[in-house]
Amino acid sequence: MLVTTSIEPPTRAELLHLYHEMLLIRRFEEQCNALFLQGKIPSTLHLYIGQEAVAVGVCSALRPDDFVLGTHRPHGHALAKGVSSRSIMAELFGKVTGCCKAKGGSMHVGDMAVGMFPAIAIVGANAPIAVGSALSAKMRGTQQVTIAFFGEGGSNEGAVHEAMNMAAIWQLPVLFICENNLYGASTPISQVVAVENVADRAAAYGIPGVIVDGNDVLAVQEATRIAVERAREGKGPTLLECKTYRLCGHSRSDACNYRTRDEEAEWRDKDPLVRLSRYITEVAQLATAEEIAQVAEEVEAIMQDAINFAEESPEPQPEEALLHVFWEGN
Amino acid sequence: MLVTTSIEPPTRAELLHLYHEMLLIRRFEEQCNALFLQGKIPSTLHLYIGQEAVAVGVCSALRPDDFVLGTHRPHGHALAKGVSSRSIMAELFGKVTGCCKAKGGSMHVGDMAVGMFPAIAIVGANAPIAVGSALSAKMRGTQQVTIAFFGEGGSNEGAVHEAMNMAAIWQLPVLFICENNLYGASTPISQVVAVENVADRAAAYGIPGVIVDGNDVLAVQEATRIAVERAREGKGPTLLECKTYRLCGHSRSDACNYRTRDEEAEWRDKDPLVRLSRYITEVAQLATAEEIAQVAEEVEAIMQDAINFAEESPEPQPEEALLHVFWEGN
Amino acid sequence: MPEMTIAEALREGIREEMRRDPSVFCLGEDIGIPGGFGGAFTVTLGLSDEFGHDRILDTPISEIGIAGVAIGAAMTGMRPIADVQYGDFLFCMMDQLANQAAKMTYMSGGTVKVPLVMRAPVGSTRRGSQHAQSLEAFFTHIPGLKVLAPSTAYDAKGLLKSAIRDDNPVLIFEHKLLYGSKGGRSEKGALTAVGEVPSEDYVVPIGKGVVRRTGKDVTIVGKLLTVYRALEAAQELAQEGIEAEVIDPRTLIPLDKEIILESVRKTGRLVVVEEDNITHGWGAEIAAMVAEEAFFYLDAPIKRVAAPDTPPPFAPPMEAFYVPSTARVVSAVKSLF
Amino acid sequence: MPEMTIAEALREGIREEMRRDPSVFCLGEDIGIPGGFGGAFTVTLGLSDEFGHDRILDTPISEIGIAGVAIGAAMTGMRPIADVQYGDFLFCMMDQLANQAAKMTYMSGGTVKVPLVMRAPVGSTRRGSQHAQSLEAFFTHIPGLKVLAPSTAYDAKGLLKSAIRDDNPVLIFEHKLLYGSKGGRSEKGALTAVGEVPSEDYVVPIGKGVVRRTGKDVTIVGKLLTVYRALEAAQELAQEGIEAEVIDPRTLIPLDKEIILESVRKTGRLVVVEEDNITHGWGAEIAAMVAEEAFFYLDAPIKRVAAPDTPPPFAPPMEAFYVPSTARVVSAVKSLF
Ligand SMILES: Cc1ncc(C[n+]2csc(CCOP(=O)(O)OP(=O)(O)O)c2C)c(N)n1
Ligand SMILES: Cc1ncc(C[n+]2csc(CCOP(=O)(O)OP(=O)(O)O)c2C)c(N)n1
Ligand SMILES: [Mg+2]
Ligand SMILES: [Mg+2]
Repeated sequence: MLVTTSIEPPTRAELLHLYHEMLLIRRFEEQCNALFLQGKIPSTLHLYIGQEAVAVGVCSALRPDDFVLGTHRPHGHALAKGVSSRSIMAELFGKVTGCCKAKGGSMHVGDMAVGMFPAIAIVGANAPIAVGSALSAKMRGTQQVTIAFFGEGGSNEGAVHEAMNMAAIWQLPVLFICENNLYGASTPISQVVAVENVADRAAAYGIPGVIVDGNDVLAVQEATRIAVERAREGKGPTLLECKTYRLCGHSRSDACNYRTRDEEAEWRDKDPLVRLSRYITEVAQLATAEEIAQVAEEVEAIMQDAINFAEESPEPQPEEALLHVFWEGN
Repeated sequence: MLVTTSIEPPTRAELLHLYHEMLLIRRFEEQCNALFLQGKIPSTLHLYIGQEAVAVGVCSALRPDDFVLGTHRPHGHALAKGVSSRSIMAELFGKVTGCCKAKGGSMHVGDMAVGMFPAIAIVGANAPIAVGSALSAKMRGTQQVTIAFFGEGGSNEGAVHEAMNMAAIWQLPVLFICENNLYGASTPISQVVAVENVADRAAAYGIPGVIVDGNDVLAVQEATRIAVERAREGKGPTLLECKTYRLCGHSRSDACNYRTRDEEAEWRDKDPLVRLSRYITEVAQLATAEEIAQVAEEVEAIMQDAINFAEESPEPQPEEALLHVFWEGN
Repeated sequence: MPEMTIAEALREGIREEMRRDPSVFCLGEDIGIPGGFGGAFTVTLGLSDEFGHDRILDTPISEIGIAGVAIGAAMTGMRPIADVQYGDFLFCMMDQLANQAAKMTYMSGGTVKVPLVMRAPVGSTRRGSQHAQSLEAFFTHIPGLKVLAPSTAYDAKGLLKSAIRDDNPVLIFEHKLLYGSKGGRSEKGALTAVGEVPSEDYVVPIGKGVVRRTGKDVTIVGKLLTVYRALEAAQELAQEGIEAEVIDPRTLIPLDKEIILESVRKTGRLVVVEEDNITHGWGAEIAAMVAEEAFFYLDAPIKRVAAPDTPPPFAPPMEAFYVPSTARVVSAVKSLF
Repeated sequence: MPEMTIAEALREGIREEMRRDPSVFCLGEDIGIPGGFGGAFTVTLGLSDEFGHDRILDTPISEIGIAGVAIGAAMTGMRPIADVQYGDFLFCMMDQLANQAAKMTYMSGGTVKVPLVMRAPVGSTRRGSQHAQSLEAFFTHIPGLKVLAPSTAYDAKGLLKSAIRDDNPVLIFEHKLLYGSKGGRSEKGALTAVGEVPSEDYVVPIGKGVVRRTGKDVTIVGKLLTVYRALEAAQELAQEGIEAEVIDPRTLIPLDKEIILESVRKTGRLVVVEEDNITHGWGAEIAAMVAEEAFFYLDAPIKRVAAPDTPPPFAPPMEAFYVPSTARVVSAVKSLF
């Protein structure tokens, strides 16, 4: 099943909002890279550049009280779900104002107050936890939907298999979003998955397996909406594969010599941000290039604020390491 | 793909051999039950009664140097692969002459000299090990095939998913034989698998998923032969689902109150031994009832010998517990 | 007060907490199927009659999934009690327990809680190496987990209730030979740890050990089955004039260090008894802690009585050699005088 | 003799053994992809050029599978060297290591062997809780495994070669801050453990510790990175007139007990230093062993310097607090005088 953009066209406000969200992620990640090189971010980093349409497409189809579980590459997931850019940036800087009080770092950003679980850096391990969250929503009767993001590489983990099976037999409100960016670190999908699409694996669980252009935010949003509706109606999980590409290294200082410059150029032409801005200005003609530039300025202001906030926030005291091993109350 | 019995009819000798093998397993398991009740077998027991056509059908299609990995219910696998009934019985009795020198017990019987790995009682854990064995055969260029048995319940383990995927991408000579006996302990398959057939899961790996009547030894043998041939030709793994039923409790003293007497009766009518003997005497008319009874006598003699051997063998010295933590040579 | 086995006491504890709090539920393999086993050792037998199959939730054979589901449910308002049929299978879900459940509160800077309970049977019972291990030491070494080891029916119910109400991941280790399960699930060599268990609501606080026998000459620390071995040894020793104090920590993490230290300060001698392999076992920490914190009170080397460094063997003579006996405790104590 | 980093020494060790024995091969995630990383810390970089992709085998992200495949191959005539990108992921394959690899020879009554090597990086390096743990203690408690922890380039190559030739499952823990990996994989805060490494064939025997510094006043036992912390501490202490003996066991299982006991019999004082969480850590066994076997030689309590009982925190100030510093070793030693 291939989903294309819905007939009902999105409004100008919606479109500009999506663009805003995606650009925020892009700029956040670009700044992270620069700040890392300046030595201000002590952490390792897995950036989300190129995949913005997935997180934003998915999260824009959710209710605020729905849940998201991210991966080792979670900044995009967290920003799209509404975690403040200040608190993420502060976390990366290792400051106490960080969303995890500087205990987590890049790979564990999250904020349960906005439905974003602390991200999980063990590939695939978030999937069964997402199923538990969905089970809980069903038991509590809240109709909340839970999202588990994972990569095509992660789809080979046993944890993901167990999770999809359990979600299927109990018809739980959970969406498995596979971000197929063609590589797991240096490893191309063709070497580690024998089927054409990760979505084909849905057949093992009797759940819908949907493929979508992961660089088309409207397509991702639409596919997610359909799956979310199913889930809220108690019809169970969906495996949604978003075909995309990481327009950056796997982690800091990866020269990407395991892939060709041609392939990268091809995908740069499909840059989800460029595509959306073209769609807005040229196809839908709902905003001008100047208005798009206006969004960029807003984003820049948010970014600068986040960086300032992070810079000015205090570092934790060393002994704070001893806190929060166990729950200490709100 | 449903496999039915091949056109080429088996010979009288072949048929009597299959019957002999199956009856040996049946009688072995019945005796185990009795000996357990008499207090002679100290171990827990998972018996193979009702599933004999699977182990015998599969193993009769193998070369002696092929490998088999069994489960927590391994007596049938071991006997069919050629582990001596003496050494298995002695193992169950906890005697030093046992195939594992009384260190393993019922759930770990095996004998690498005849290609039977020590059985593995962690559900699903044998599958990746079987893949390693197949990889090794490919590397060593031996054309040996490896068999991993597991139940429909075990198919929900992450280990099995990882194993099938790895076997598929590397096109390894391994067969995943799912013995679908409808229950995992007390749990019916309908509650834990959302697809109709476990074989449907082959679609997730791009490998053949074959379904066969697991109570028809000739059908199992034929399906195995096809898969083995593929494997030896370097065309990769097959997932073969054998539909069968356990005509006994899950483990010692299980009253099977989670299933109906009607269902049991239905399956008793499909008893693989009765079916094979009827086929031999009535359909193929290659042997008489007397000749079948003759096989039974032979089997009885083997059984008696195995029991005598086990009874008369010495128990290990307590301190032998300290041996063989590490490899001590042949 | 009614008398109960540990299996019954656990069952009643679950029942009372499930009645009290709708967010409590059980999940695991074969725990609630009608006509089934009620878990590997009958603890949940019959509970699905009262609570239905949504709250006594039978799962696929998917240990990673069971643990992960418990974590996700716990983080979003539920209080799952997960069941693993044999402790040995905890290794299959080790990542979920060690990397996820135990670290989630910490990694989030204390902003999320994971109130889950995981119950696991341990002990060697003629089933061979993969159904016999004592795994406590693996989990007492994971910061973020609480670890309980009740040896009586009273403690089993009271600690389980504390665990369910606790806002952290709690592992409860239960010994197969102490359950007192009946019928098909009764175990050869089992002790009947039947005891009085109040019908009214009570809890046993997490983190408090108990002196099972007082004595002035030597301190013996045991847990689960080895508490009973220690008590038997103490009786024998008394006949030879050695009065042993027997301590049952009940909670392994957090440990009631003071109850052990106080005893050692009095007796000057320590023997730790456990069923697990000796090297890098649970007893090592007890010994190391005392060797640091009560060193100047010690009159003799610290002895550990434990299984040798082998996997659990199957055959009864070897298994009996593997599992620490009362006689071995007695002789370890005597070697200190 | 050429000078090498530990990463280089390990690479040369693998290369020589793969040349010598066609049954040796490597498997793991991202170990051989052209243009890739050569493993998370460059150890296998370039090896696929010489040995091809069948013998430097890139796997899916499937840790259970990696371990299982290594076991199955090892049991049928091959000698796999498996790679895990971060030690923390060993928890994902714990069942295969603890229940299968470690027990297979035993459960089979000594009839099968499992000659596999598993390499795992440990240590806290600003990556947060799930990429930082020191997991040695989990594996030193599993009978049937051998466990190595080389801290120099010479030992890394020599022990790796011994491990590959050993007929048992061997885990090698490598410290991220000692690799000396260059370029994109260089680590903040790394020590450069460059050392002379013979080009000719040699092995370092499994089970033999080494005295890194002799001294008469106190014994300090460290491993991996903490060997260097201990040596730094010894230098500081020497200025105050305390001569510390520093012991690097190199092999954790089987342990060279005698080298430790001999030292303690001489010095009468013991401090154990490790990067892992203190409670039920590796150091507990060293302390317990000495408290039993050299009790009457001890003049002071046994001290352990280790991480506190928390998951590894991310932010540098907290991480620096977590990882034992030289200063903490110095003050632990001084507290014994
Ligand atoms: C269990 C586990 N194994 C390995 C890793 C190391 N690792 C981190 S990211 C990564 C690649 C993940 O690939 P994919 O799932 O496709 O996600 P992507 O990085 O492409 O977003 C690997 C191997 C890990 N974090 N966890
Ligand atoms: C990892 C693991 N989980 C649970 C068990 C307990 N157990 C033993 S057999 C069994 C049922 C297995 O069902 P299935 O795979 O269908 O095989 P069958 O028993 O029907 O032959 C269970 C749950 C186990 N041995 N290992
Ligand atoms: Mg990817
Ligand atoms: Mg079954």
